[in-house]
Amino acid sequence: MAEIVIDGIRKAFGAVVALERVELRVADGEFLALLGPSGCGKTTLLRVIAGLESQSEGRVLIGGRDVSRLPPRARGLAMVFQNYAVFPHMTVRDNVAFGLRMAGAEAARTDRQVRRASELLHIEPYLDRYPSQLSGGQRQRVAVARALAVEPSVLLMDEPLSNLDALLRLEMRAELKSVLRAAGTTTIYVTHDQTEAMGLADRIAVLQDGRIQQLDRPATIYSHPATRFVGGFVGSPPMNFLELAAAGGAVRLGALTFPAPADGPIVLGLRGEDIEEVTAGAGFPLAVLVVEPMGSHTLVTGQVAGHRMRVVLPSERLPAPGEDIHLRPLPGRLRWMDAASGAAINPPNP
Amino acid sequence: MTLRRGIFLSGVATLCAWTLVPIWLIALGAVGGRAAVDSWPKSFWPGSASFATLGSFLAIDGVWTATLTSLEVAVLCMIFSILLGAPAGYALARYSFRGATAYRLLILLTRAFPVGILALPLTVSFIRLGLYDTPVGVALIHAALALPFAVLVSASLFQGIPRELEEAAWVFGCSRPRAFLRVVVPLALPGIAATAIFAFVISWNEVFAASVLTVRHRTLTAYLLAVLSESPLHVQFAGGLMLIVPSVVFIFLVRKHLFSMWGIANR
Amino acid sequence: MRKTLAPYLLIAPSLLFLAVLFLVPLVQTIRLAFRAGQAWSLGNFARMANDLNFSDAVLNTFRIVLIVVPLQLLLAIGMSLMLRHIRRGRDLVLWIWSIPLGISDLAAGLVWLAILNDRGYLNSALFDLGLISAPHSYLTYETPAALLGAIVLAELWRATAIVLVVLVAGLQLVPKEYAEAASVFGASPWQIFRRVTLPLLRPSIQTALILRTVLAFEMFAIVLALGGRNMPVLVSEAYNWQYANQDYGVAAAYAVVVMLLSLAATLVYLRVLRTPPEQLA
Amino acid sequence: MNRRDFCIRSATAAAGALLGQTALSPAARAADLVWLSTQLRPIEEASKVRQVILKGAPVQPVYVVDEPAPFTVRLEAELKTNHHTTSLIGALHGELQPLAPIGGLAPLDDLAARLKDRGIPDKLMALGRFGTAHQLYIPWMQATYFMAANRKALPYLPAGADINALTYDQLGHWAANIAAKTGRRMLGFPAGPKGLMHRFFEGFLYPSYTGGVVTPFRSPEAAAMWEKFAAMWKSVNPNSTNYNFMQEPLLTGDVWIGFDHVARLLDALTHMPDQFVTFPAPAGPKGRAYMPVIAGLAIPTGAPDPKGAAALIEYLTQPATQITTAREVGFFPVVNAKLPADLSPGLKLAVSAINATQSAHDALPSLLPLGLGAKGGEFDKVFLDTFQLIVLRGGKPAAVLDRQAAVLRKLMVEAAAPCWAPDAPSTGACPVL
Repeated sequence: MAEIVIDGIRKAFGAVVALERVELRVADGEFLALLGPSGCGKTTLLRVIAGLESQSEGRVLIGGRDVSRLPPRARGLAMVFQNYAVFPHMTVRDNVAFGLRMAGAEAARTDRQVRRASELLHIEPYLDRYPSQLSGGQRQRVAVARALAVEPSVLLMDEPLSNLDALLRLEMRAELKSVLRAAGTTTIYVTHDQTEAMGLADRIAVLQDGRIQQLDRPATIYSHPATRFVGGFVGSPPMNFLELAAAGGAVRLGALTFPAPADGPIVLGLRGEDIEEVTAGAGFPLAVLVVEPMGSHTLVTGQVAGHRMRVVLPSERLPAPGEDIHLRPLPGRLRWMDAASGAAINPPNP
Repeated sequence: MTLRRGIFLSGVATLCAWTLVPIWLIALGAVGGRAAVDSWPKSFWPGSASFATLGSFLAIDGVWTATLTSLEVAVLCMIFSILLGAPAGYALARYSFRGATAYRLLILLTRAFPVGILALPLTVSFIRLGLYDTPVGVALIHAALALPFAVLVSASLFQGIPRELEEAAWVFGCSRPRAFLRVVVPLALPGIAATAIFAFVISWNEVFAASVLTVRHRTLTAYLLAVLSESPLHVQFAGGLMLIVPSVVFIFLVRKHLFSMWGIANR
Repeated sequence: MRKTLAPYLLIAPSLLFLAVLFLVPLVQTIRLAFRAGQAWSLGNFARMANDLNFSDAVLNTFRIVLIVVPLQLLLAIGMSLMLRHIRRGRDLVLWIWSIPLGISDLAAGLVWLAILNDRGYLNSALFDLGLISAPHSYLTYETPAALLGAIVLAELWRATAIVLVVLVAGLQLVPKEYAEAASVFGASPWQIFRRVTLPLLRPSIQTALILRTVLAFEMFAIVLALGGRNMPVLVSEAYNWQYANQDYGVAAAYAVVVMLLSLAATLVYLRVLRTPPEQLA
Repeated sequence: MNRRDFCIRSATAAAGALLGQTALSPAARAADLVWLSTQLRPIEEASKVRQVILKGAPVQPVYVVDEPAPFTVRLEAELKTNHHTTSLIGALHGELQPLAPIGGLAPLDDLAARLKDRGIPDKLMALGRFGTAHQLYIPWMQATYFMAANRKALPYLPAGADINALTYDQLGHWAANIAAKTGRRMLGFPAGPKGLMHRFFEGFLYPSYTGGVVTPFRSPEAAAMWEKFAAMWKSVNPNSTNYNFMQEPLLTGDVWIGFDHVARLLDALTHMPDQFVTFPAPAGPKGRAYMPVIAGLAIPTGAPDPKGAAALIEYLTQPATQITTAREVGFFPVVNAKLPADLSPGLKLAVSAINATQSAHDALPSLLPLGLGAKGGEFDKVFLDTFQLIVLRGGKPAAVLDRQAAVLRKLMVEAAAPCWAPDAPSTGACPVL
C-alpha cells in the first residue's frame, strides 16, 4: 500500500550538514523507529519526509510516488507532533475531524472515522471539550486520534511520548503498539528513548551525525551493534568497552585469554548482563566502586584494567564497595570493534 | 507585620489616588461651567453638576467634526499599521532570512527618532501629493509611528503560537494561506486587536504631526491645541475630559493584553 | 525558490512604507535644516542658536528629561514591586495605574492646569487647610522653579505608566524561582532586588528608558498647556517656528537637534545597559 | 455593524479622502462655498458667525478660520497650484495686501458700484484698492484696542489724571498705587501664547513714544520707552504671560486694569457692564497711538463660486447684518449704519471707548503691519522677543535693541516691505535706523 523510500536524502543548513545521503526503505505496514541522540538528524529526516523541510538533495517516495516537491498537504500522510500541536481554539471533535474536513470528506464519513479514532484512543467523553481542559496524556491521545482519523497510509510520529511522565509513557506505549498494529499503518517514529524504540518498532534505524549507523531488528541492534556508538547508545546499562591490545591473535584479560580477530589495539564490547561471577582466578577481577540494588537486579560499577565497567548481577548479590569480584563473559557474547573506527569486526551472526 | 501591611496598602491606595484624583478634578472643571472655573476657593464636589458645559462643548462648531476626523484618522492608522505590520511580524517570527537583523534594526531605529517631528518636511510633499490636510495623510504618519510597535508586537504574538500548530495544519491538508487563516489568525486575533487598539490610541493622542499636516481637517487633539487655546478655561477643561474618556475605555479594553504585548516587544 | 522569497514579500510593504514615511522625511528634514535658498548653509542653525529661546529651550529640555526620567524609573520600579505583593484586586490596581498610558500630553497638561492655575484645586485645598490666604501663582515666568515642578508632576503623572507596563511585563518574564533561590540562600529583600531582580530586569529597563527618553525629548503640549511661552522646550520651539513663524528651515534645524539628542540617548542606553550575550538566560 | 461592512466603509473613506474629499467630515464637500477668515477665529466667535450672523444669508458657506501666517501660505499655494477651494476670504487689510501684487484678488469694481448706497466712507473704500485702479476688497468691519478697568481700581487713580486722557506715566503710577496699597499687581496685558500683545507694541507703545514702529526701532526714545515699560511691568500681574484674552482675568477679578482687542474684552463688558469702565489706551510723548483694525472681504482669483461669494459680501455689508455683527462679536460697522439705542450696556461701553480713541485730540493712528506676508509672524516675534529680553529678563535696552534691530532689518529687506504709517514712507524696504 504505502512503502516509503528515502533515496539519497541530504540536508544542509548553510554549512551545517544535518543529513548525509540517507538511504532508507520502509516496507508497507512496517513500524520503523528513528533512534538517536538529540541533534543526530532524526527529526530533520522526519520533517523532510513530511515536507515540512525541503531536502538539499535526494528524493522521497511514498507508495512509489515521488513526493519530493509536493507540499505537506499533498503527501497523504498524518503526523503526531512532539508537543501534540492540538489546536487550542477548536474542540477535541474539531481537532480530530480537522484532516478529514480539510480533505473535504463528507459529513457521514467524517463522523464515522472520528468516532472510530476516538473510540480507539478512549477520548469519546472529551469530544466537546477544549484542549486546555485536558491533561497532557489526554491531549496526546487527541493528537494520535487526529492522525488516525484520516486513516493515513503513512503515519509520522515525532517523539510523541516525550512530554509524558514515566508511568503514562509506559501505558501509552503499549496502547500505541496495539492500535497501530491493528491499523496496519506504515509508521515512522522518531525517538531518543531506546527502550521506546526497542519496544515498539519492527526495525530501528540508529542515526548519528546525519548518518544511519545501523538499520535492523531491535534484537539484532541490541545484541550485535554495528558500531561502538550503537552499542553505547542502545541498552541500559550501555555496553561496556574495554580498550585492549591483541598480540598473536589473542587478548588477555585477567586470568582469561580470548581469541582476537586482529592484532594491535582493539576494543572489546561486553554487555553488563552477559557475564557470570566466578571464583577468584577463574576470571578477571573487578574492583567494585558503586553498588546499586535495582530490585530486579543489582547494578555494579567497578574498575577493570583501567576501564570503568558496569555489570548486572542477580538481585540477591550485594558486593561491598572496595571489594574485588571475579567475572567471566558468557560464551559467544564478546563483540570486537576496531579501535580506530569503532566499527564491529566480527560480522553479526545471522 | 500588620503595620507593614497597612503602610503598604496605604501606599497602593495613594498611588491609585494619584492617578484618579486629577481626572476627577478635570471632570469637575469640565462639568462645572464658567462659574465653577471662576470660583474661589473651589469645591471638590460637583455643587451644581450640569453637563451643560460638556454639551455646549460638543455643540461648538468643529468639535464634532474634529472628533469624527480623529476617529477616521485613528481607524485608518489602525488599519494601515496592522495590514503592514502583521505580515512583517509574521515574517520575523516564522522565517529566518538574510536581512532579518537589519530589518529589526531599522524598526528599532524608528523608535529612537521622534517620528512626529518628521511630519515637518512632509508638509511640502503632502501638498504636492494632495495628502496635505486629509485624514489619510495624518493617518499615514501616525501609522509610521505605530508600525514599529505593530511589527514587534505581532512578531512576538506569532512567535507565541507554536509553529507545530501550523505544521500540523499543513500536514492535515491545509495550504499555507489556509493554515494561516484557520489556525494562526484565530489564535493571534485577540493580541492583534489589542495592538490595533493601541495604534488607535497612539493616533488619537498624537498632536504634533496632526497639527502640522492639517489646516481644516483637524483631529480633535490638534483642534484643541490650535483653537481651544483661544477659548475660556472651562471649555478647555471640557476638551481635556473629552480626550481622556476614550483613553480610559481603551486601556480597559486592552488591559489583559497590555503586558504580554510589551513583555515580548522588549527584545 | 518561493520559500526564500516569502519573507521578503511579507516585509516589503512595511519596508516601503517606512522608507517613504520615515527615511525620506528624515533625509528631507536634514536637508531642509542645512539649506538656505538654493545653497547648503548653516544659516538655519545659526538662526536657531542666536534665538533668545534656544539656550533656554535646550536647558529646559534637559532639565525636564533629567529630572523626569530617573524619577519615573524609580517610581515605576517601586510600583511594579508593590504589584507583586498585592493579594486582592491586583488587576484593578494595574488597570488604574495604567490609565495614563492612554492620555495624551495635551490632555495631561489641561488636567494639571485645572489643578495648578491660580484658582485651581491645589490653591483651593491649601486655602481650605488654612495654609494660604490668597491664591498663589505657580505657572508664571516669575516662578520658573514651580513651573518646572508642575511640568515634572504632570509628566510623572502621565508617562510613568508606560515605564510601569514595560517593567511589569519584564518582571513577568523573570521566573520567581530566581528570587526564591536567592532568599533560600539568605538574601534580604533588598539584596534580592539589588542582586537578582534588577540585573535580570536590565533589558526591560533599557527598553523603558529608551522609550521614555525619546518621548520626553518630544514632549511639548504639556509644556504649552501649563507654561505657555514661559518655558520653551526644543519641540515647542520647532512648533513655533513651523507654525507661527512659518520658517520651515529653522524648525527643521530644531528637529535635527532633537533627533540627534534622541539618537545619542538611545546609543548611550544601548551601550551602558547592554546585557552581555553570555548572561542571557 | 459586521466586519465586512466596516471594511467596505473604511475603504470608501480611504478612497474618498485620497480623491481630496473627506467622506466623514462634512466641512469641505466640493460643492460648498468655502469662506476662509483670519478674523472671528476663537471658537465662540466662529460659532456666532455660523449660527447668528449667517442666519438669513442667501448662501450658506462653510466658515473656516485660520491664523494669519498659514492663511497667506495657503492662498499663495492655491494660486500657484491653480487648485482653488476658497471662494470668499475675510482678513485684515494687512493680510490681504500681499495677495494684491501677485494677482491673488479678483477685481470687485462691479460689486463696489452696486454697494454705493451702503455709505462706506471713501477713505475706507480707497484702502481696498491698494493704490490700484481696481477695488480688490470690500471693507467688512472695523475695530480697535482699548482699555477696561474694574471700578474698584478707580479710587487708586493718581490725582489729576483724566481716565480718558491717560498717559503711560499715569497708567504706571495707577498700577503702582494699587500694588502698593493692596499688595496685588492688578494691571494686565494679553501676553500669553495666543494673546495679541505684539499689537500693543506695534500699534500703541512704539508709535506713542517714537512716532514710528520700524524706522525708530532702536532710537534713544525707544530705549527710554522700554526702560519705562519695564518699570511699569513691576506692577503687572505676572500671570500676564499666560493671558490670551483679558476678559477672563477681568471677569474673575484677578486683574483690575486690562488692555486688549475689543472682541477680547467684550465678554467681560457684557457680563458685568456695571463693574467696568472703558477708556482709550494711554498717550506717550508723540501722541495717543492706536491701531485701527480694518477687515475686508475679497474674492480670490479663480474662486470656485465668485457669484455666491459676491452675494455673501452684499449680505454681510447690509446695515442689519453689520449691526448684528457688532452686537455679537464687537466688530463695528464700516457702512452707514446707526447703532441702535437699545444696544446692550456692554456694547455701549465698547462703543464709547472706541469713539473716545478715534476722537482724541492727540490720536495717532498706527496701521497694522503691511506687506510682510508670511513674514508677519516673525515681525511680531521681533517685538515679543524684545519685550521678553528687556522686560522679563532685565536686559539692557540699548544692547537688546541693537541686536533685535539687526533681525528686524534683515526681515524687512527679505520681505521688501515699504514703511507704513506712522513711519515716514520709504522707497524700497522700510529702513531700521
